[in-house]
Amino acid sequence: MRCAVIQFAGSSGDGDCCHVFKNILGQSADYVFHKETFKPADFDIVVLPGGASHGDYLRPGALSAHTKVMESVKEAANSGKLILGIGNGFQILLEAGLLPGTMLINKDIKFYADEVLVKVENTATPFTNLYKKDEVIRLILSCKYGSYFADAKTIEQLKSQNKIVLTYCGFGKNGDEEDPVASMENIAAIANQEGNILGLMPHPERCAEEILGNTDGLRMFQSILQYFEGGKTL
Amino acid sequence: MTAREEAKNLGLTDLEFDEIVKTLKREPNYLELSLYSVMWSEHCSYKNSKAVLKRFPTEGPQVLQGPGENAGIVDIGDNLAIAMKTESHNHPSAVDPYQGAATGAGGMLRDIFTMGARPIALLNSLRFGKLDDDRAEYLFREAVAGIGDYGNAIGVPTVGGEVYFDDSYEENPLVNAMCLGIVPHDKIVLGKAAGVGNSVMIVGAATGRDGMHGASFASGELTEGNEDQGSPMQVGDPFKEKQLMEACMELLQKEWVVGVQDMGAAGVVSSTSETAARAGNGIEIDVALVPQRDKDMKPYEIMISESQERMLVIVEKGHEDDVKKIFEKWDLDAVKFGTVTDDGMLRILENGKVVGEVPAASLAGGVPIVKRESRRPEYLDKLQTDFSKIPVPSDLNDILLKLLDLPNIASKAIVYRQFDQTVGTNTVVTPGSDAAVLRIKGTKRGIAVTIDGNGYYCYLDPYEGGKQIVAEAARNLVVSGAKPVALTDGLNFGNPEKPEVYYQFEKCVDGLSDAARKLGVPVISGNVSFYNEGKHTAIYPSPVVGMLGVLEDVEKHCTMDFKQDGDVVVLLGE
Amino acid sequence: MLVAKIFTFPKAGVLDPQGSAIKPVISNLGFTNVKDIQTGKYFEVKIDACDVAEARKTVQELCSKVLVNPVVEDYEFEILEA
Amino acid sequence: MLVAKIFTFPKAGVLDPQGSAIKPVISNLGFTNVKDIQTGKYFEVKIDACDVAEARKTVQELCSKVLVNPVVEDYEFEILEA
Ligand SMILES: Nc1ncnc2c1ncn2[C@@H]1O[C@H](COP(=O)(O)OP(=O)(O)O)[C@@H](O)[C@H]1O
Repeated sequence: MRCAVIQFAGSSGDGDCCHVFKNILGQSADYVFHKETFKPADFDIVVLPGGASHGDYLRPGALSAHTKVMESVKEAANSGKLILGIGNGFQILLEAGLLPGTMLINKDIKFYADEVLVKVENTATPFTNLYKKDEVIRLILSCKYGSYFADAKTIEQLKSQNKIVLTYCGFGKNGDEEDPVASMENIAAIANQEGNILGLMPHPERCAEEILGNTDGLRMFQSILQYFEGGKTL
Repeated sequence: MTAREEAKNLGLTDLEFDEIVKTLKREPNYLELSLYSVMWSEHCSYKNSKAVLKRFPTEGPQVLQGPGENAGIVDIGDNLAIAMKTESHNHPSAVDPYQGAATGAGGMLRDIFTMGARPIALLNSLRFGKLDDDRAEYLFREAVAGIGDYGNAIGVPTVGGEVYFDDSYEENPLVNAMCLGIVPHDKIVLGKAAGVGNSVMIVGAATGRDGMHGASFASGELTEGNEDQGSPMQVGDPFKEKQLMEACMELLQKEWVVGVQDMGAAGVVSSTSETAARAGNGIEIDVALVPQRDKDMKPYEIMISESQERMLVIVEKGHEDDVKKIFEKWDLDAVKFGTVTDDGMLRILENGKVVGEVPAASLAGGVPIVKRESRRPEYLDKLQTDFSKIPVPSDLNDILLKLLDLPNIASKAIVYRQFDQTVGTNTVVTPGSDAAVLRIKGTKRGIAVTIDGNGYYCYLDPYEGGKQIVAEAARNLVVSGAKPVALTDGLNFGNPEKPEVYYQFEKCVDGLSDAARKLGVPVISGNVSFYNEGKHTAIYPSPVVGMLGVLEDVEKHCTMDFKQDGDVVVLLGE
Repeated sequence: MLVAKIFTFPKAGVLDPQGSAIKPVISNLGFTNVKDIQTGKYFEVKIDACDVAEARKTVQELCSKVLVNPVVEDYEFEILEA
Repeated sequence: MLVAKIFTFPKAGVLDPQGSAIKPVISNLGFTNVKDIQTGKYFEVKIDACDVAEARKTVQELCSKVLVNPVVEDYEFEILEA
């Protein structure tokens, strides 16, 4: 499996994603700088990492969505390559129109960094095939603009096409804190119609090692690997 | 106006003015006076504290760089080292808590990555008035948001800190930031302008009129009138800083880089004079070459501007374009504006014409050191409390609940939840524990880090209070499974010209020193912030200590929660 | 040189968390006559255009491409001589 | 009911990080005639006031107490019939 990790101006999760693909999964991972381009054939999966690209100025993801590398990302997406956007990467996918909807500022207008409980709603994706349906997993959320918003029609579509992949079902270490985010339909992750693009707000790459106290995120990366090794079917 | 009167307006004393005339063998012009006024301010020169700071133990086999550089550096094994430092941003945070705290974190980060170390963790120590005071609540809320937004945007985790509320901080809050970075031994870069003929470059953001005289502002009490200095507040740009950090990390891999220094307080003048003085050289610069954001800036304004997200870089002659290329990639300016010389002078040109010329060493270290008067405060003798006379409460459960409800004791999750604690995937133990633990990728090792202070103890007994803080920090590390190896301090006190304040300062330093010596934990860096007083109140003497510990095997760290029914609970100590 | 003053604000039906957070603060301060507050963004853009029509076109394009998020924001603008 | 449209912007000489980050992106998109961009905040406030003079007073107080950070921001406003 060949993985591209995009380095936007101000990305900070790029190293974390590369670390998981390379050192934990033992796969090849290359950085692609936002001023560069690539061909769909160059990689199997493209990761848009977290961080505050362009300082989150204007709107998170808005400025990165207009960088040169995004033309290549769109091309790869259209040719069916896997695209994974995490945190700010999700926001970039939204701003670039590769996923529907947008992110609003958290309900309490504060940055929120803690563990969250999320429910796996859809396991028939290349990103979640190793989870069990309705399984509740722990991931780390770290964002200020994490409140998913879309118009009624889009929400209806996401639901009817089963494209809501993860939903929040608890906040804080014990999952009993008040919801600071107020995401529509509790959306934590969605996929596009074709199912090759996933955007998620929580960070699976920070929950992929025993020493960090949580390996629930590792299965997302293993799912991707499984998808490639087990013969691709979307 | 005579030069002497001008000097006085700029905050220089008669004694200092005489010293300048003696050094220059002539009267200084306005530009030169401005340079002296910021460089000889307490904030930059440590004139009130230098003598006392000598009491700190600063040596040990693990120390690779002690106090005097941008940050201290200590060996942690496996050919790796940790650079660390504490920095205060108290006065700016009182004026604009959001920007003040944010730029404090920003300056701290630059001190670390100028040394070639990649920042891996931030901590902070905060003191505000009680939360039922509206202004205190506002300062607290905004300072926390400012620290969070800056650190979160730049992608360095905040792994620990402390918050304390007390009336004594109502007018003058304390905002101290601490940063740690990791660097292989052979990649350490110092702030030295070595090699005559080498090129002096300014990189990063353009220069504006931000925070003019900020350094001298930080060296005066907060009184009405000086809250608005008539010059713009520095605004932080974490995005630019992140770009600057990545560019510097790339640059500092190159063997032709000679020295790097952050442009923090007193910007161009402090970075040029300090790097020159450390190398025993001079620097000649042309201010007209500095990229400028504002129109018609005067040479003195360019010299002392505190615009953020800038650095001074000294490279071997001929590599200027290589530097430009790296910074272009990160969309940043890099401009050669000077040269290292052998005459020890900081020579300032404007479009080729000399407009000022002073010995670099005199700016950087020539301030007349003042031995302040020290007097034991009377209140200390009135503190006798007979504890046997305090009645034992009848309902201890009730008292316990009341205690847990106090803002100073309650969980600080509301604060650290606003900080990204885990970016970088190194954080093994997150805030909420005694110390944070980080793993060091590529090794079995880990580090533990904590920041602690206790102003009230130091008020009651400055010497014992100082000792206590070091002991507490060390305990926090040890219970996490780490061996303490070095500390960095932040010394926050009132007006040192008051003998009682100076007494507190001296005694606290003695306490910190004695404990550090006893525990074998050298002081490798620190910061002094005086004049933390308002119109009505002075803060408690408030030193804080950031301490680093090493775990040979990070798997063997210990967390503080009870693990299992039936486990034995033991109380150690008296 | 012309100057465009552009304001964005939440579309009808879209949540405005900032506005909702400010409102109670304002009431607590005793501003009883303030009935509602909505927050948005402001941009001041200098445009090198021959006439207002050209500047209008630039602003509209700028807004639809970058400055405004059409999912949740509306905008207004006016164009003045610099 | 009157409506106040308030906009804030960085004081002269104060850095506008957001504006300077947006500018190069706009240029790259081919907006060559956009020479400068400054960012600020926009507030639309409904005020229950008898006349414009009263509304002005409210807005000024509102800005100096809550909406504007006088250390780094300036503001302007206009008042209209709702
Ligand atoms: N400003 C802060 N930033 C980050 N973490 C903080 C902050 N304040 C407190 N914490 C964290 O909360 C925990 C408890 O802090 P504190 O109440 O100071 O503990 P203690 O008194 O036991 O030392 C620590 O893990 C500390 O790192």
